[in-house]
Amino acid sequence: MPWDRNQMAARAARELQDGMYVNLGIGIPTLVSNHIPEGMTVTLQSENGMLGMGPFPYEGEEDPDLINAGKQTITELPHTAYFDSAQSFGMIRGGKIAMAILGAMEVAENGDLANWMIPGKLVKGMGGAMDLVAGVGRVIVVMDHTNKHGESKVLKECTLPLTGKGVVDLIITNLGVMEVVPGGLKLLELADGVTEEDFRAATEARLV
Amino acid sequence: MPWDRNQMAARAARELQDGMYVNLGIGIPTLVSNHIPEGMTVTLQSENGMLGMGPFPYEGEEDPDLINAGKQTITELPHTAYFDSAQSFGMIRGGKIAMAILGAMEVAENGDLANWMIPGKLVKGMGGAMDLVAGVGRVIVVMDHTNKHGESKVLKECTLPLTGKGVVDLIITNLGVMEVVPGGLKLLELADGVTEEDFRAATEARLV
Amino acid sequence: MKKLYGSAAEALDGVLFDGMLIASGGFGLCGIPELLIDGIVEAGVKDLTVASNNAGVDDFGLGKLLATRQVKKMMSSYVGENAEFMRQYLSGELELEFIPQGTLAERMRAGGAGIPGFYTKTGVGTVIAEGKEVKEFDGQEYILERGIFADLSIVKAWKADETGNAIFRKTARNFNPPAAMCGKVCIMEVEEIVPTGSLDPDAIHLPGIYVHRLIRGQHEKRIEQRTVRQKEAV
Amino acid sequence: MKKLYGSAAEALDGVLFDGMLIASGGFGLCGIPELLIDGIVEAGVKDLTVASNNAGVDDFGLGKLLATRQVKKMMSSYVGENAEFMRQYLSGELELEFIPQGTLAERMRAGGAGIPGFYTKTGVGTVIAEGKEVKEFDGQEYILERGIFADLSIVKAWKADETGNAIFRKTARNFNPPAAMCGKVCIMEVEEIVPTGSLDPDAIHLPGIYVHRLIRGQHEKRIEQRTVRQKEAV
Repeated sequence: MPWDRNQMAARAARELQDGMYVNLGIGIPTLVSNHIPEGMTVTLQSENGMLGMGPFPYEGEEDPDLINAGKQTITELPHTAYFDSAQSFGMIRGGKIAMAILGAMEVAENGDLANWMIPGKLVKGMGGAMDLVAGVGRVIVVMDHTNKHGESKVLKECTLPLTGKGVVDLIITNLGVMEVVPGGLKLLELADGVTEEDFRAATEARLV
Repeated sequence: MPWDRNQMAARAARELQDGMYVNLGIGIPTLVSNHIPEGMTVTLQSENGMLGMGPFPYEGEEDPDLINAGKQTITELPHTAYFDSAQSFGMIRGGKIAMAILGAMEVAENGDLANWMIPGKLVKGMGGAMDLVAGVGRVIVVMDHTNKHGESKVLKECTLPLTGKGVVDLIITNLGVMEVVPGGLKLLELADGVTEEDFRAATEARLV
Repeated sequence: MKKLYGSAAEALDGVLFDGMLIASGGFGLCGIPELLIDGIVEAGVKDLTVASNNAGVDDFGLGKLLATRQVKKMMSSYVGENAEFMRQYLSGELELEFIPQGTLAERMRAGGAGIPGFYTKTGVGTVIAEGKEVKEFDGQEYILERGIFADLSIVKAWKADETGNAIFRKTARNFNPPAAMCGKVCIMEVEEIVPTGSLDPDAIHLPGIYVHRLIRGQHEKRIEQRTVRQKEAV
Repeated sequence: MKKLYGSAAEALDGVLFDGMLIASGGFGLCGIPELLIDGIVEAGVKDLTVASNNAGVDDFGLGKLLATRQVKKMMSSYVGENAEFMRQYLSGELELEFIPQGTLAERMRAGGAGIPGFYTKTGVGTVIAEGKEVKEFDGQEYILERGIFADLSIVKAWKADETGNAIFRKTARNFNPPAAMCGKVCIMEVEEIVPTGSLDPDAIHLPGIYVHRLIRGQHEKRIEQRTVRQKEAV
């Protein structure tokens, strides 16, 4: 049985290491914070200008001056630090953020990533996604392996406009885990009950 | 009689305006702060990372963490703000400092300035001088009109390595005041008792 | 020299002109210069280019300036929380330059720091790189991005003294310092004016040198996405 | 992950190698990483390139590393408060790259912000521009300067919490934040470690993300130019 959203998030959380500074995208990546192992310190960045992002506030404790990159109300932690957006993206571009965990529309076997724009559809903008994938130490994509038509989202080449070229390091889907290596993708792990045959059938990219 | 150091500083102080942010160089320019008119607010920058530089401390009140760009102990004022050196030179390069008043070895009629290096002699470095002359709104040079051999320091062309090209706006010497204009220098003012003939004789640069 | 003005209208007097480039602080609806936006709506100046990470919502923030059709072009990283914006954009009435969020922040900071151009790997190999100079450093490709030099900056801080030394609160800081730095003129609105000397000089986020005019006023501080968690049972 | 180490020697263990590039905070003798400099002297690593605004005095600060001949090259804006420095420089034993002070600070900041190059008008038409790319923006000439990417940053702050969030004191801040940002590894020495949570998150000058290792110790904080005024008669 393929992994559900929580299982994918849990698998992504296994990539975390103690002391890491991490940026989590919207959607499944946000769930990763629920799976940080006990005793491990992972500091979450919110790219609008904060390190040490805490959970959502309790009702009545929302602060309009304290939001995350998805514009949701959040809270601070004892080790929180605030800074401006130029500084925030300075640390992203400068490689100080060890890892970003992001959603995607398409990933290609060379690490190309598309997750911001579908031509002909409403385009809202890339926000900080291009900066993140270009700058952080390691980019992990978490997404469904196929789209709603059953077509592979793990491709030989992206068909959508790119967010970044050759930027993805690890792909976690509902079917398994792949590493971007020279020449293609290396299958590292299958979701429980998914056969390699199933996996290959759902994957357009070259598996090496 | 030519102006003395204090008269030159007083003349330079007449260029100040209320609300200005100003950077004063070492030597005569430092004396300008003694001539800020009563009731006028002028904020002094120290380019190591401070706006609102106060006077020297009283004996026993020196703070090793509070020095000016000349490495002298100083004090803070009620409107003082501290920042790092990248920010400090950001405001210099970005033209936020309205005026710099600096010493010079040579100035040329096209506004070229030399004040950091004599080939063959001990070179200590340009410090922040090149940033200041390139960045601030207006550069005022205060210096003796001639060197100790009686040779003009107000030249057709600088002979020493430049600090900045075409950067000087106003020159105040012990003999008078010149503005850098297209084609040469415009004599604005003579020191008390200095004749235009004396002035011209001491000036190599073209006066227009 | 007095920086403190009595109202947004007074502070904006003499600095607005048609076709100008305005840099605005704020992220979403957080830390936006609410009062100055209202003042610009009232002043009616038009054909504006506005550099701001977002474009507000229909009835709040920069959305108000869009509703009155005063904006010709937006320079933003993320828009579309705003139906009128999308209508104008899709109908071709509004120009839009998408800029990656970090590139936008850095372009403002660069303009403020006298840097006309810098190289970044953000956007290499994407549509963002189209028409931009590419340069190799140590075997890697980077694109040239330009500093933003705005005619006017409008920003919002939490507290300032009368000389304009300002502090921001939590994530409301966001684009406000870089936006403030890149304007020929910068007008700041704050929630509170404190006596000069009462701010810790080590804790000032934006020195007053960047701030030319200052107003104090009431802020709605609307929340865009109110998200809460449940109290655990004791 | 613990960032706090027991001594400079422990904190420097495993990060030093011959020929490395070290960025150091400090201006004159103000805000310099005294303890880490002593630690590097003790470690004996050599052929160092050191990016630092100044080079200390004969028996204090980076002067100590010059006395032991561990430095191959300095990247500085102002030197020569140091007889041994000038002796080595004039005899050709020590290389020296003069960098305008603001360009040095910005080059460090750029390296820390992932910017490999930026344009500045500082130094245009001077020896500083020799060999550098010149580019025109809006009719004005600028030169290309490179980001500094150091192998190690050594910096000094006033207080930090155990996660490395740090604050500086007065003008001792100077080059410390940009130097901290541009190193692959950054080691910071502080006068005081405070409990995490006791620093105001709005008042942190350098977030802990930039700080990999941390030590606390006694600082001499020598004054280079003691200058005082006389008390006016009452």
